[in-house]
Amino acid sequence: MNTAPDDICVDRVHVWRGDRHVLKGVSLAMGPGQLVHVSGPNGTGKTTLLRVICGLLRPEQGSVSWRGQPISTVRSEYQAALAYASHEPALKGDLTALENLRFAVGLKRRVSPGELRASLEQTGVAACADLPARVLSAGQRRRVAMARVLAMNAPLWLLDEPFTNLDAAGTGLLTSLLQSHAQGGGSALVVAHQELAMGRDMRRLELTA
Amino acid sequence: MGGGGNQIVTGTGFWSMGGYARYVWPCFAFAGMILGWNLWSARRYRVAAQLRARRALEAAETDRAAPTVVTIPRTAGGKA
Amino acid sequence: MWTWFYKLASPPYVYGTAAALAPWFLGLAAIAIGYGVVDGLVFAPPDYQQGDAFRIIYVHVPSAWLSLFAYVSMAVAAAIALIWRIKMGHAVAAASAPIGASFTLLALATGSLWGRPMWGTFWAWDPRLTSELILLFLYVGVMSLRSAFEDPARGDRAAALLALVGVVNVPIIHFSVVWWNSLHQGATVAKFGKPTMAASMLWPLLSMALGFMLFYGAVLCMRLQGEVLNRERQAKWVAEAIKS
Amino acid sequence: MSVGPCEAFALVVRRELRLSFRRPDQLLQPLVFFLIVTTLFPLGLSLQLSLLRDMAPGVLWVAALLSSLLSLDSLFKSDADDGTLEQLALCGQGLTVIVVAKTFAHWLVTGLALVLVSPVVGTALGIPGSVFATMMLSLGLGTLTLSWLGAIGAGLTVGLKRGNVLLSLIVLPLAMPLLIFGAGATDRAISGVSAAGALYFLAALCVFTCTLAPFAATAALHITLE
Repeated sequence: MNTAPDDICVDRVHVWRGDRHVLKGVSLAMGPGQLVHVSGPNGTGKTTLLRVICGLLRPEQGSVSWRGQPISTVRSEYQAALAYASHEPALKGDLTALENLRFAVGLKRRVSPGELRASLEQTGVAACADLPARVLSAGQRRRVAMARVLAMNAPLWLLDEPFTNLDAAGTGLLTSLLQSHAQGGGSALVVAHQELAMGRDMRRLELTA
Repeated sequence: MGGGGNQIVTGTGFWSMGGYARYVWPCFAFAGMILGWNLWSARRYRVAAQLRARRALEAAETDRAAPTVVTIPRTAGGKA
Repeated sequence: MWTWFYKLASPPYVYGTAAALAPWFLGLAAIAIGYGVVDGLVFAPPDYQQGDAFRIIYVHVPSAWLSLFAYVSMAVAAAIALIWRIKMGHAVAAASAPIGASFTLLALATGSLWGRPMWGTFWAWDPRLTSELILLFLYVGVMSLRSAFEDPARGDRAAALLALVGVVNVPIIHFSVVWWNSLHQGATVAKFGKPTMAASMLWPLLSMALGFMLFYGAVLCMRLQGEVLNRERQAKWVAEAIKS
Repeated sequence: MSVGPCEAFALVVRRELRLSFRRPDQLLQPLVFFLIVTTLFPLGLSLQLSLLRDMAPGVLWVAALLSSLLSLDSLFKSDADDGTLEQLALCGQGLTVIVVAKTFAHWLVTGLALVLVSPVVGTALGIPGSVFATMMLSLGLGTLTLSWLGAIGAGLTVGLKRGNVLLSLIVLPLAMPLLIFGAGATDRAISGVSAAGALYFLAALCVFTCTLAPFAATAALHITLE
């Protein structure tokens, strides 16, 4: 076995949705500083795989372990170390962008409004920090969700279709954020059905029907 | 067999249930219905399940799906 | 000692045992119920107070006991399924719910038919019958929750949790209904108790109760085979099981 | 410097209250429903206060039960629909703290509001002022217990389309002891008998539910979140 235990080790995971055998024996290992792109046509279980990895969904067979231990035994430590962004931006329409961040990140670590504004600044939506989320455009909402992932300072990012609704500038921004996250020793698992301009330093996991 | 009711002697009195026939016989009839319904619906449920299972097995025969996932070895492009 | 417990977890074993046991349960149930009905209707002496109306007890009390027994066994199966993640527990719970509900209905019907001569009306909010009615609502709640989910595995787990929450509340509900009844009605109305039982009256009651329990076992085994098949459609053992 | 459970509890309660007060009309709807239901009964029965007084505790409690049920549906549904429930589940605090905080905040906004409005409804139904203390105490305990039973029901039905009918079907049978002891307490207080017995039973029921329901509601959410 390699020296440092992997961040994430997915071992032959099987999941059924009613009669459909959605995930048939998926295996994946990911160490610090690595990026993985999970791709494949719609309905092949990309989101299901992500939900299994982040512990929301318990697989019928197979296991997911974090630094050598099954995630069910180290649940709170594991969840503290991950930031999950689902394909909806998951913002409360009635709360402002800043409030959304404060209530989401504040549950994970003590964070000052200044820090939150800085992460909104980083994703280019500092202007709408005090606007209710329902008035923001889909792209702006996606950027606020990105700011939330940034503000969590989590070593492991699990992003579900993070590039949807993003314009060219947004895509470039997210790509650079992913690269600097990887250089900083963090790891990320990105689900996206389209091609990513990430060049060679992103491994690929192809899910077929 | 205990004191033994006196209906056996009068025979016809048996069906009148001491004047309460209107309540006793419907109860036993209803009990019979419930017992019957349980048996009938259990059998029907099992047969339907077997049918569905048979049909699913035939469907499974036709499209022997290949394994869906190709795992890329870790060393491909990843940092050490 | 634990081997039989783990064997219970394997679907083919459960399917096979259920298929084997069902006829035995049914035969024994037929004997017990047959004896109970004949003895109860013909040979047992009439009650000095209620006359022959008391013979309804031979159907009402066993079905009331069975309705509660079926709910508790559903809850136990649900607990086993949730705690040890044994899918067969969900199959047993799913199979026993409709049986219990049907016998709750029987208990309510026979109870109100028995009440008619005694109270002059079909329904007088007797504490036992009211608890039985609420038990019926609990059954309906569990069954409709189970069928409300498209994914049967999730429906099983949700219904299992509700069955556990329900079984914890059954004694509370019964106690509060009795307290409520004594508060408003007082003890003047003849309590809906079993009349003092001579031995010759008691035997048919016990054999009917045993007969109903065995009948529950038989129908449970039959329904269980259907439930197991529904949950194991992809498994390989299903092929031979259906041919036999 | 991770966040402790109490801090997380306070944060989630603040979040829920802020969200509720951002939409005050949704806060008033259950209260108006409570008033409407209680005005139905005198119209349906009679306007003599003497007759109404006998029915008053039952009417008050049934109306309180139904209007609390009305608002239970939104306990988890809005968060589940926009995906924030998953974020809350994954924030490392464990779902139980989140469920306790959300249910407590929900009770503050609905149950407590009912208790504060109940004297108005009580006088309308002929309940003497001297009884208000017992009535409000029993309603307070009752609505808190109901919020917890409702949390289990809401957790089980959050993913379903027509979930709120099923929610009532699940919660009401479990809430019947509540209704018995709650209405019983007010009824005995009106007739001058000491309502201590019923209140003790109600308090016992409340403590029992408040200690066990959080774990059941968390398990329910885990089932439907998967």
